Amino acid sequence: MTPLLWKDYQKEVPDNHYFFVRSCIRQTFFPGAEAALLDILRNSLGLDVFEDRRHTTCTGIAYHCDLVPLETIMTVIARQLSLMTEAGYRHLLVSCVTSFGIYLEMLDMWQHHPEMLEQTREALWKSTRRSFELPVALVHTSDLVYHLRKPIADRSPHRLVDKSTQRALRVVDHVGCHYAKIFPAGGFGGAEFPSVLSGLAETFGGEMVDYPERRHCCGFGFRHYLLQENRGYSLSNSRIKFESMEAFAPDLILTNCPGCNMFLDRWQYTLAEMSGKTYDREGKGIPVLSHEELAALMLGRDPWTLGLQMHQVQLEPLLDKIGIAYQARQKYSMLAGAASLPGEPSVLKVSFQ
Amino acid sequence: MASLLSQLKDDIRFSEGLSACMNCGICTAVCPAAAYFDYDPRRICQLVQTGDEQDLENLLKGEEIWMCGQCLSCKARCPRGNVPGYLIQALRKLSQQSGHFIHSREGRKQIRLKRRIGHSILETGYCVHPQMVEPETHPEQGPVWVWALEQGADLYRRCGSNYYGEGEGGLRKMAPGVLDELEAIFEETGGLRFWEAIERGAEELKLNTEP
Amino acid sequence: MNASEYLPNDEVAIIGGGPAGMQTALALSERGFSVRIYEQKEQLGGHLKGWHHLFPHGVAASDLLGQLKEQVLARAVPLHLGQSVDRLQKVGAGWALWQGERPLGRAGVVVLANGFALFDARRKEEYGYGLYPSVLTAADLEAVFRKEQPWPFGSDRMAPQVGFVHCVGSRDLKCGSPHCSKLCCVTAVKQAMAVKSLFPEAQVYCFYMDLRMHGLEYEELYRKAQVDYGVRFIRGRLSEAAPGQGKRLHVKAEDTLQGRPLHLQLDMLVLMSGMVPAFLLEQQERAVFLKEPVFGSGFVPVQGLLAAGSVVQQEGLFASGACKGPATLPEVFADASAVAREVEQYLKSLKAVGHA
Amino acid sequence: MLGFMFALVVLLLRYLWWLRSLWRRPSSRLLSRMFSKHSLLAVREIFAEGLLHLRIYKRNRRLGFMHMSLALGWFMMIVGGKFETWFHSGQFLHGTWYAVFFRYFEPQTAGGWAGRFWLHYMDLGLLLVLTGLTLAIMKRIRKRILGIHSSTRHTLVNRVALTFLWMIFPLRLVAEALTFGQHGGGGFLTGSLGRCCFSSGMLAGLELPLWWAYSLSLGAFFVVLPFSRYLHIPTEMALIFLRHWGLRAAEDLQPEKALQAFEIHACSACGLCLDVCPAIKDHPFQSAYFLRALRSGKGWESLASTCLSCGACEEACPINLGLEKLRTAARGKIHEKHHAVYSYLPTVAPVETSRVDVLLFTGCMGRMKPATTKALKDLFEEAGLTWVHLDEQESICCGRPLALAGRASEAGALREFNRNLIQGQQARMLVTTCPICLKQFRDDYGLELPVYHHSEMLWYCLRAGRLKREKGTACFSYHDPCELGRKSACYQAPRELLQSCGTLLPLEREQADALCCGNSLGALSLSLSERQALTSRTLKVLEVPGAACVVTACPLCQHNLARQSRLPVRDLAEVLAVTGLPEQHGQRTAALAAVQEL
Amino acid sequence: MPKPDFGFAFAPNRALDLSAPLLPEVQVVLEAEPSIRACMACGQCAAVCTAGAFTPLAFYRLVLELRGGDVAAVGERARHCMLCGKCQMTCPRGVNIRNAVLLMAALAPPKP
Repeated sequence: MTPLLWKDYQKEVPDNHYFFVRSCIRQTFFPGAEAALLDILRNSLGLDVFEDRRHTTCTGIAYHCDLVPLETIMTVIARQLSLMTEAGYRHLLVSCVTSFGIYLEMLDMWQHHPEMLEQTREALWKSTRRSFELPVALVHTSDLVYHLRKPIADRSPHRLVDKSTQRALRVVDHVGCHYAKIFPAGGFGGAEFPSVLSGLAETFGGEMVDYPERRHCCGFGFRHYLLQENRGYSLSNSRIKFESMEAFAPDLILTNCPGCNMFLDRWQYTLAEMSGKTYDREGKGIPVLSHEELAALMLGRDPWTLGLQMHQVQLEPLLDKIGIAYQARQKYSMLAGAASLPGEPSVLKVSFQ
Repeated sequence: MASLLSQLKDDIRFSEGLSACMNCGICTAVCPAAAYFDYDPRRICQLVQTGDEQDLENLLKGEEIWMCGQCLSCKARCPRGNVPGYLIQALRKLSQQSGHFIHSREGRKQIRLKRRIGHSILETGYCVHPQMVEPETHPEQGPVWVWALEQGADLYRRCGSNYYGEGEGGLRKMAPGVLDELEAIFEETGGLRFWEAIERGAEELKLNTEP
Repeated sequence: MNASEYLPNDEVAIIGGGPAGMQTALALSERGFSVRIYEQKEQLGGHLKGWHHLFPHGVAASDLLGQLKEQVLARAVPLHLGQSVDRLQKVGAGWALWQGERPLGRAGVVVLANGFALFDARRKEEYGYGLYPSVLTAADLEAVFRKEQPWPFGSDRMAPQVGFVHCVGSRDLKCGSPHCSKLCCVTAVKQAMAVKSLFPEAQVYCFYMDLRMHGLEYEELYRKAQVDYGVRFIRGRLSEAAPGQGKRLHVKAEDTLQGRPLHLQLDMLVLMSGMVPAFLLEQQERAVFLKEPVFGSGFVPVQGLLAAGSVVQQEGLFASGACKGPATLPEVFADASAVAREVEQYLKSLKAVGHA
Repeated sequence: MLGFMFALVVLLLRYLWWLRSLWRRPSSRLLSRMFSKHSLLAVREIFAEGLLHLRIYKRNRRLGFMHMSLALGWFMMIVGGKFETWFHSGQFLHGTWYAVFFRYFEPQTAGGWAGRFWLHYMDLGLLLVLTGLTLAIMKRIRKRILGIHSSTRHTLVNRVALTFLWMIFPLRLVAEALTFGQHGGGGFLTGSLGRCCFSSGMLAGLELPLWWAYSLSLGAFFVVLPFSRYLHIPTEMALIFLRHWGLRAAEDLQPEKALQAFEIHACSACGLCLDVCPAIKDHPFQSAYFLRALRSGKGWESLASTCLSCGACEEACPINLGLEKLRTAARGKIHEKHHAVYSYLPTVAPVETSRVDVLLFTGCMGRMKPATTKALKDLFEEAGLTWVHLDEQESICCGRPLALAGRASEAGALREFNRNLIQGQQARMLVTTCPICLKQFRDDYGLELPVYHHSEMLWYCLRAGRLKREKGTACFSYHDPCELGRKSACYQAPRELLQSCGTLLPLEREQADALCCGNSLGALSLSLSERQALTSRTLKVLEVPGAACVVTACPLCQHNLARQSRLPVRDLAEVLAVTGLPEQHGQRTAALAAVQEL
Repeated sequence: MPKPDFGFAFAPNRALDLSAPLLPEVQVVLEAEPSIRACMACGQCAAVCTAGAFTPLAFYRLVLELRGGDVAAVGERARHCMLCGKCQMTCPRGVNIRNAVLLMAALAPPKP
């Protein structure tokens, strides 16, 4: 056996039959992303992805705020698994990176401390009369999208290339800390050079740019973001990343974690307002996309159904580069008809007419 | 009353988090909290490693343990397989259980967090949901968020979300019985008892602040 | 004494033509035994071939190697170059040597002297060895000193920033090498000084956890590096290297003595790759396999404290030098003669049995 | 002639410049002393030192004689010349040239026996100078002849001055001899020389040029004098006066002002400070060079901060220059930007205690020598003394180290702290085991109770019979700590103590001549290796045959010597606590008796 | 839209930047007392420090901070030294600590 090199580590990902669990943050800030993912998996690729309406939060955010004891979160996780078992699935598909980390951690603890698994089974039974099997595969949605990148790319009319100049778009990735830093074997490429996003971007013809603070945390910090007066922590750490990537003039920031996706978008606005600085050349900010959003765009889904208008850093410049057609009027119009327009930040440019 | 150290040792995250630290500082080097606060995870490992009760108590009463942002970058790098991030979890739990948390500014904030995030779990089944993110307290969410909340269901439904509605999908209203199950789990596994400990701390604070 | 006293199959096969192998061969042939050396490479020398100069006195490695070779040639020790033994078969009291299915020869005694391997620095991914051209290993740097490799930074850089990382693949459970390689500290200091004297304007940093200057004059070398060469020693393990501006690297560590994180732009990062086992010794009833080492596999085990080189469980199998664990050249040479003495004892005892 | 005038003017100007401050506010004390016996005392000192150079003579006969013969001889000639011209011409006032050229103008001077007396007197003077000169030249060629190991190396201007000075007198000799050779007459030296060598007429033409050469070199010498070390000749005299008039050197460095200026320029670079300096072989920071650097204003910094401040040069200086003070002043100047802050010190209120005999203060260094402290306490017990150990818990520095670094002004808070420790304590005396503290307590604390070094105090106990010791077989060599010996003039007490219980071996250099241990707090930038070199040199002196152990009385010296010494190095107290105890002796005799019986 | 009051602010990275060249005044100190380079931060100086019993003064830390360029802080702290010289007596590397401290103290802003 040759010593393990994470760099070329490939994760086993089943091709079909998934039990899907949602992400609090993703569905709050990017509702279109999860919807688009399911649509792609089910309708474009014809996969069987099941969702049980009774599944809840994994309580991971509260757990990392140290508001939920280990035993409690373990049992909540167990409950989710019992729903999976009940529905007859053994492949768990997780939308949230924090949840993904939590699931990995619980499975790992149960593996190393079987007595805890027993306690959990018991606790779950006592409290809900439920029982559960362990999943055979634990897959993050970005894993699946990466795994299916070829079929997706084959179906995609678009590529990550500047349509006018044929220049490959420069992509920087930010992989959520809990995706592979906790359990390198849980993600593609391990902790140091996870390939889950870079591989995706390259498949779509983008050029990956390595930047000094690539592995630095976006700065969520759980309690620190959730407490307004502590948000400086979150902001400052994202700032470290922006300053580090600025020199490489990226066209796009690609993420797989809902939290990171939101922060890297919103903090650009906040920093612009606070310091008057943006990290692109035109003062429009660097567009941020998650893996589902990217896949959906490449497949030609409508940006506004995808909910890209809910980003604070506007996507039009990127869409124009790629050459994705969109109807500006549709952007802010609702099912009910035309709606009011969002306010304009004082620094960050958001309207380009 | 068992010693703080022995209580720590009861927490599996302690034994998982700290076997023997060789003080190499790799954790601090990557730590985003160390980049922002005057904070040094290595130092905390050292302190706990010495196992001095007084030091431990000061630690539990102090601000330091609340600086960690739980990104767990430290886990990936430690050459000894330690996880300062886990150690912090164990310390924070003990600090809240033992009531020491009310002695630190950061510690006291746990009360606010518990009432906000904690309660949201049992009331909605979500840690966070759109209506929790009020623009007043979240100016960083920007004008787009104000707009999104104004649109509410219209916008979310357009993006395929079930915005607080019955049935399937994102942000759906939890099915009947689900929240009871969650509560039962919290009851059974000590989640609620833990919250009571936090509230006891809040009580104590009130007493202390009364003239 | 002369060899004729001994059994006919008393020839000693030495596996490995590095310093340990050569010195053991010399010690034995001086004692009148017929020895032969099996070396997998095409020339003798082992790792010493690649070295430029040696601590603590800066002796040219080539000189030392030259002397060793001369003596080996002078004693006309038969050399089997380009032959790597991967299996030893017990035949009577002696051994048959195999490379795959090809028999290489027989011997009464086999001495393993096939040394150590340098830790594969790519496994410390966060340092980006093999990914960023300006990340070198200590061995690479020696090659640069020997002008077999160019400097990783442009000739326009008169004042390069250079970092040395100690304990790469040593004292690292995650890499399956919990041991201290004990040479890296002084090697780093030696190389730091060499870089400084080639580029007096350079800024040179050593990132260490403990400086284990165990040998005579090593500590003095450390002091010289600080005072006379202005090398800066920072107590803290490097956490990661990432591409910085231009060809430079961006590295992070903590100055643990100040309790503050720090970062730094470097033109060259040198990883002090530790010494790890070169092979895994798999022992069976009447056979021994020399296999590729696996994650966490150890060095060759010897019997107790009194034995210098008798391999556990194996009659007539000895180990000499760094295949038993990290060792400096002087230690290897001393060990060689100790092992030679033990081999002699063993062969005497065989003879005694034979006569009875 | 011109040269002389020039020199006079320059001198006046320089002196006035140095004394400028005094004109602004002339202290009444100065004036009152000016017209009193002090001036006479000054004159006497000038005679003793300026002419006869008695102090040098005491230290080194040959060197003393050299200086004396030069100075005295020349003085004789100047005075004599004056009187001679007066005697012959009948009038007192002449141009200075007249006295100088007198012989040339009036070769034949009658005047009977008196005339001849002057002739011979002048020759005697000349002879004296010439012998001195010969010695001086020999000194330049072979120092040893004058019993010294090192002589000062001179700068260019000084060499020039030297050459002129050396030329003056031989020229005069030859010139005079020639004159007498031509015209007859002359004294025992010049006359006879003239008759035997220079009588031939051919040489007549040389007469005038020689006289000119003589006068020119004389003039030239005077011209360079104010810029050469020979400035010391007049300056020394001025200095002596000023000192006697009660002028004191300033605390801070001002090399062009008041007494400091005179001190700096009064150094004749006689070189006595060189031989006594423990570092002479490695460092040029001896006072002669230090002062020269101050005069030139270049390079004095390093000399000041490498010097050990062992005080040997000050001890040896024939004109008692305040060298230590100058050095600390110089260090203070280097580090004038350094300001200490001790606001963090806890404020200790004076504590009233029951009356004790001794307040013991062991100081910072004392903390590192617990054995000394313990031994001393045992001795207190033995002597039946009660004591309080002031700094048993935490000790605060006495302030002397700051003073040695020239920052005495910064030590106020430290002194205050220690004063509070001491005040209110009812005790008969303050005893310290550290000579550094001793000096500070004595000089700068103004305590109402007496301060002793433990050696002094133990000696009193011995004399008072409170400690009894019997001479044993132990042999010691004793190292005089600079701060205790030269700085506090305490040589006898330790010796008496050691003699009382054993034998004290004589050393090549001890007491005032003792070498520094090399660890002095005075030196700021002396490197470890240089210190160690000094230490081993000191140990060479101390490790005499027969010595069982090296004894000293300073924790700093002990610490430093012990690290390098072959022999054990102990503090006095340690030795005394275990050596020569009467009962030991009793046991010994008993044992001997027992042996006899068998 | 007007800039909102966010109720928090960003801070620069606390990490030391070793790439920054040594400050001239730091270089002056290092050249005036070269033995400072020999410090190996063993802590002996702090262990014996007289002032250390009352205030967090540790010479080896001063050296580290000096290199870090935190001159004002170094100067302020150096002023707490009593110059007693115990550290210098015990320093295994023979650093001229007293001289170094005098030089460091001079880095502090002049006292009003």
